[in-house]
Amino acid sequence: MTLAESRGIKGPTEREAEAEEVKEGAHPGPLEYVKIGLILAVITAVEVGIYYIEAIEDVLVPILIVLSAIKFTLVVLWFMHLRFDSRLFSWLLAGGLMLAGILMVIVLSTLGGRLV
Amino acid sequence: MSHTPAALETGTGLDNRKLLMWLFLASECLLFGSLIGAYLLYRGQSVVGPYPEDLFDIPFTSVSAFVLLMSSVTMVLALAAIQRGDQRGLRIWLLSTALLGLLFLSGQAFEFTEFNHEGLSLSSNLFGTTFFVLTGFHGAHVTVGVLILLSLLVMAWRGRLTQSQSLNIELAGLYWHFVDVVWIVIFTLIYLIQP
Amino acid sequence: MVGALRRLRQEGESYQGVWSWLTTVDHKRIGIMYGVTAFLFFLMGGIEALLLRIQLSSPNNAVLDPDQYNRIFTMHGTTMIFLVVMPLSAAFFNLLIPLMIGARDVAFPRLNAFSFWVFLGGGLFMNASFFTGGNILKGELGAPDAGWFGYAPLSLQSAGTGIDFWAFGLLILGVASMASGFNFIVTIFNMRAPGMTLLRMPLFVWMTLVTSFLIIFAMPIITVALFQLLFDRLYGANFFNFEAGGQPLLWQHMFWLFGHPEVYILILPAMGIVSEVLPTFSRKPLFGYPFVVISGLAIAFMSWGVWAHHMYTTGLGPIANSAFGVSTILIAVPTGIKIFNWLATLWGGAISLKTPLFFAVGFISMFVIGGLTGVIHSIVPSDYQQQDTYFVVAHLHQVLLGGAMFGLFAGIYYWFPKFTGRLLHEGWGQLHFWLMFIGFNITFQPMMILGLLGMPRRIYSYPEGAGWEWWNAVATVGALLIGVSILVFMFNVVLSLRRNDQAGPDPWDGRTLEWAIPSPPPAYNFREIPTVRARDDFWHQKYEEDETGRPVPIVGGGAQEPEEEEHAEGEGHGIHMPSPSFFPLIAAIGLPIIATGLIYDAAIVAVGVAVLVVGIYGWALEPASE
Amino acid sequence: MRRLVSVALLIALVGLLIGCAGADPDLDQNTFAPEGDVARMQRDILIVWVLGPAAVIFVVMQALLIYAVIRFRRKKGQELPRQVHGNNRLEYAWTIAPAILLLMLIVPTVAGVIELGRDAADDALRVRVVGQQFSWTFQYPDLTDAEGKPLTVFGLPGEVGKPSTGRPAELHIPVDREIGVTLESVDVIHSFWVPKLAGKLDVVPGRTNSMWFNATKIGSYSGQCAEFCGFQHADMRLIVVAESEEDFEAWVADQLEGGGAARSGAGEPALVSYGE
Ligand code: HEA
Ligand code: HEA
Ligand code: CUA
Ligand SMILES: [Cu+2]
Repeated sequence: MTLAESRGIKGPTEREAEAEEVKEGAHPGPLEYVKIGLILAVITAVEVGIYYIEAIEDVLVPILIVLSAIKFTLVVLWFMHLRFDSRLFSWLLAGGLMLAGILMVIVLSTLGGRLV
Repeated sequence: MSHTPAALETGTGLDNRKLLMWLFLASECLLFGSLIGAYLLYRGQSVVGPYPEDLFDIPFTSVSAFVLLMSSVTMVLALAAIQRGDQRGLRIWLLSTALLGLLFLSGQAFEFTEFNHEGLSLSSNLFGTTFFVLTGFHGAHVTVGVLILLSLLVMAWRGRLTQSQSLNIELAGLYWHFVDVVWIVIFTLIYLIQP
Repeated sequence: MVGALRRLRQEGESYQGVWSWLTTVDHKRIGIMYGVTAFLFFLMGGIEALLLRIQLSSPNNAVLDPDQYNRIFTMHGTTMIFLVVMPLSAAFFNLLIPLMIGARDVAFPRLNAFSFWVFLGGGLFMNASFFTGGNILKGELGAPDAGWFGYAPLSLQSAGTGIDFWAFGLLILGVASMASGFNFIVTIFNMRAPGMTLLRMPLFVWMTLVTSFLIIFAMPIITVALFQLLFDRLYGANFFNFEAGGQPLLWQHMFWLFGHPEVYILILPAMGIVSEVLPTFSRKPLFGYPFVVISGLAIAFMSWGVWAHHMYTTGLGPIANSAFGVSTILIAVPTGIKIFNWLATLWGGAISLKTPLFFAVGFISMFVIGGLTGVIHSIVPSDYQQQDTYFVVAHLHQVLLGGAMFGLFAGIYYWFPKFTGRLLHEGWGQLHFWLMFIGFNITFQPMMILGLLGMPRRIYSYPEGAGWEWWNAVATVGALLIGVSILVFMFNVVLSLRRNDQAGPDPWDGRTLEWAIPSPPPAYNFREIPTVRARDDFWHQKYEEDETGRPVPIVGGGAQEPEEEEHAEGEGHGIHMPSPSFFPLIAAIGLPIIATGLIYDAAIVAVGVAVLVVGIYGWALEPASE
Repeated sequence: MRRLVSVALLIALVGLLIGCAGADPDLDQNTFAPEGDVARMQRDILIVWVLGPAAVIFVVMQALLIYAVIRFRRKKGQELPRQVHGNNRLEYAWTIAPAILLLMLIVPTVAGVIELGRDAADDALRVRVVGQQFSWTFQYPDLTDAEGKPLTVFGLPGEVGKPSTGRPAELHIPVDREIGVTLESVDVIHSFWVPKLAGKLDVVPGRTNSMWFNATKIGSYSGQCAEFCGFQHADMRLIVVAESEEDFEAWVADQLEGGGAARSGAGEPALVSYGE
């Protein structure tokens, strides 16, 4: 009996079998990855493009932040599989991000800095 | 999954290494958060030049941001390849990812030397200090990523990465995408948004 | 080269003795090494403390000059926190977590070995700084001299390499802590025996989990801060250079952002230990288990929102000061819940007055004082008077020595039989407790008064006539008494190991799984992985409750007896255990070499990187059963 | 309960008294013997709001603990106790009761922070304090000589690596008048602290902190740098001399006569760009 079996944890073969199942169902194929890649490229182009448009200078910052947040989310959800993977992983990432973000805002405001 | 009720009842059923990687990435959020925080705190506080607006070359950096972004696509394609058992695809996509990573790094090296010529150094002012340390840490992460990719590539070449070991690629991918995601943030917050 | 090393390793497997310890990946051995090393550092930090106390025993004393004094208190604080309490807690994580959750080892045994070696390397590296100041025999010390929180810009200005050693040392130790943090989270999430649901986990396991999360989120912050400090010192960066517009207070924010969660990293494991000891010795389950768990989570959560209470006097402004004052005040609520539940656990029990219980009760008693002084500190306007006085020194020792160390000693007395197979002598143990308890009180309670009398901390000397002579003398006497108590403890350990008073598997009538197996546990821990049916599962194997809720012994319930063929080391049962490896050791050696190189000479960096790379590649390519 | 508070306080005070019996008035830094409104307020908050209740909680908790250990210790032949797992009502009680108690502490905290954090009164005597390793320099921007130079009392900075010499710098102030100080540092962080007059405030390079205080009794009050600042941190002392209004004015006139700058001790001040 292997260590893993004795713990009642799935061995590599079982895991493979499961991976197979999952792939059938939810995992996106290469085509979908390429599609996401294209979207990312387009958003980047838009970001750089609007950077040069002077007319929207006032709303530039929020737009840029939203756009990069979309890019961030796409990569994390598809390329890092958070969309298909265990919730726990999403919670970990969200926890780290939120903690970092909140602490950053507080420190910056007490020291007289600004976020953007 | 019904055949492992005990595991269901207790363990998360998640792979140990994958959980480790996600914990690591969660803690990396704090690392980059601190670095970015320091940059933002000192933005516009330098008492002498050169200032960001004198130096930043947005078209150039956009290209390298694009390069890194595309490396994420090739990375995920490498994963898809190994999961299909497509060894050739695996090698091609791994190699492209590593090369794109190297391209990004050379872009960064070029940018650093360029800025240096213009008089920006670690000690010249707050901008130099925070900029080089933030992007330097990111660059170091990319470098480690490239090393991992190249090591995996060698293994793949020697036929030592079989379909059942796709987890190795998945883990490297998670790291790689994370580093990419950090650059998405840096690119927007540091390069595109300037007060 | 890697091939040759691998061959050596295979030979190594059959070896006993030193070699087997260097390559071990067994969590119990690693735990023991952690514990012994941390204790040696405790003696080191304790001797430093005694030097401080001797210098302060009378006014205008000149045992130490100011320079030596500054270096020694810096090393004392740093050592006690990073090289004593944290690794002692890590020792207990290592020893106990797999046993308590019914696993054969941690999730990543080699990573675990790596943690230990990195910790050892970092500790030695940090202490090596003592030798960099010239001739140490003439009293020329090179240790860091900016205090354990190294406030910039003093730490930038400090000459010599002491601060560099300090910062790199802490970075290296951070690697060790992070690695074990990740490891134990994965272990606790994934490696629990069947039936060991989250709410059946022993409290110590919970506190380990919480502590590990605090570690992996707090350490990166200090990592960045230390790098910033080093960039400033070594490469002329400007993070804390006020002349270039940098803000020294940024350092304080980052340090305490780490530092406050850190103090709960120090206390939560001890609280976990106490939560195990009290039920066993009062022979009652922990009162209000879910509430104790939740309050631990609440403490961890709130610990992120109070850091600026170390910065009240830096001029943060009324809004920030009020906000942090309020959050700090409120953190007493979850802590109180724990205290009350412990009290209720004792209440109505059948308390056997053994040494572990003494230390656990001593912990509660002293921690209440420490916590109350903490609340006193949290009141912003009056803390303007207490901040940076001996009142703080009193508070921090009440929670760290009276709290964390008392808790850890309770754990040492409680689990010593499990891992050595021998009981510690009761009489000497209780003598140790009383000497330490009394010594503690006459050392540190006077410091509260000294603080109120206006004695600042970190002064190497004070003039005659300030009214501080008497209390300082008392404190010094107390410190010597603590020293004696530690000698008693060491004597007790040696005596008990030689006395050979066999403990048997379950000397205390324990409640958790580790008592179900022989003492010391075999390498594979559990012959068969247990199936867990209840909280305090082992207790329920031994007793049933009758209608009135009184436990009745079950015939035939109880611990496994050790097997005949103990020396078969697990293989005999066909249990596959992770094989030993010294690549973790090699990789760990690389880090201090790199740090030395960064301080002195880039060529050495290359050597260090090479060692690290060999270690990591060897590790990654090694066919192991992880 | 009242009684317990007073007993505990009595014990604490007696202890403090033993400590300062025979304390040299020039060195006395007892925060329980305040001579200024700020220090007095701080002491009162401490005693009334925190030390008192804390003493009660301390006594109650220790008593319960000792009682439990003695009362419930295992007796010979005793059966195992009932396995009580918990009691939700109790849990809520000991969550809510301390929370209420603690929430009350917000009152003195916030009120105190606001009062101490306010700007100094308009008629306050303004003093600029500069910290430096390892001495203090005081400047009175409103007290100028004929040429318009402000009165400045230079401390004598120590030499790094040597023990300090000489008498600490003296800050003269009129009694019963509010003093508004601004704090600046030229090197590392120090902390300005005169325990009998007011709690401390840090002197941080690169930023200017400000605070106010007063002395309500004529006398001299010992103070000391309270943030570790290096080699001679222990010797970075100061003395506040609180005088009657007339004495203070006489002192000022005396100092200004000498051409503008007062010195305590000999030697050149190492402060750069100062006194403008
Ligand atoms: C193990 C470590 C540990 C722990 C657990 C704590 C716990 C607490 N600490 Fe402490 N602290 C330190 C370690 C620790 N501290 C160190 C090392 C420093 C100094 C750093 C340095 O400057 O070198 C420090 C400094 C420090 C300061 C800064 C002082 C200053 O420099 O001005 C403050 C200020 O608020 C503070 C507050 C608290 C509070 C409110 C708690 C609370 O968590 C305590 C809560 C516990 C109780 C209150 C007791 C039990 C509760 C009850 C019995 C319920 C009933 C009680 C009430 C209703 C009040 N601490
Ligand atoms: C867990 C943490 C911890 C522990 C256990 C201790 C333990 C002790 N501490 Fe420590 N202390 C700190 C953490 C700790 N301290 C910190 C964080 C600071 C702040 C530092 C700073 O300001 O930067 C501090 C500061 C500090 C100061 C203030 C210095 C100053 O501000 O000027 C003092 C002064 O009395 C002191 C005293 C003591 C004493 C007497 C002990 C005693 O309890 C020690 C008891 C142990 C022994 C006495 C060892 C016994 C050993 C032997 C007898 C050995 C003989 C045998 C052989 C050689 C084989 N400590
Ligand atoms: Cu200035 Cu201490
Ligand atoms: Cu704190």
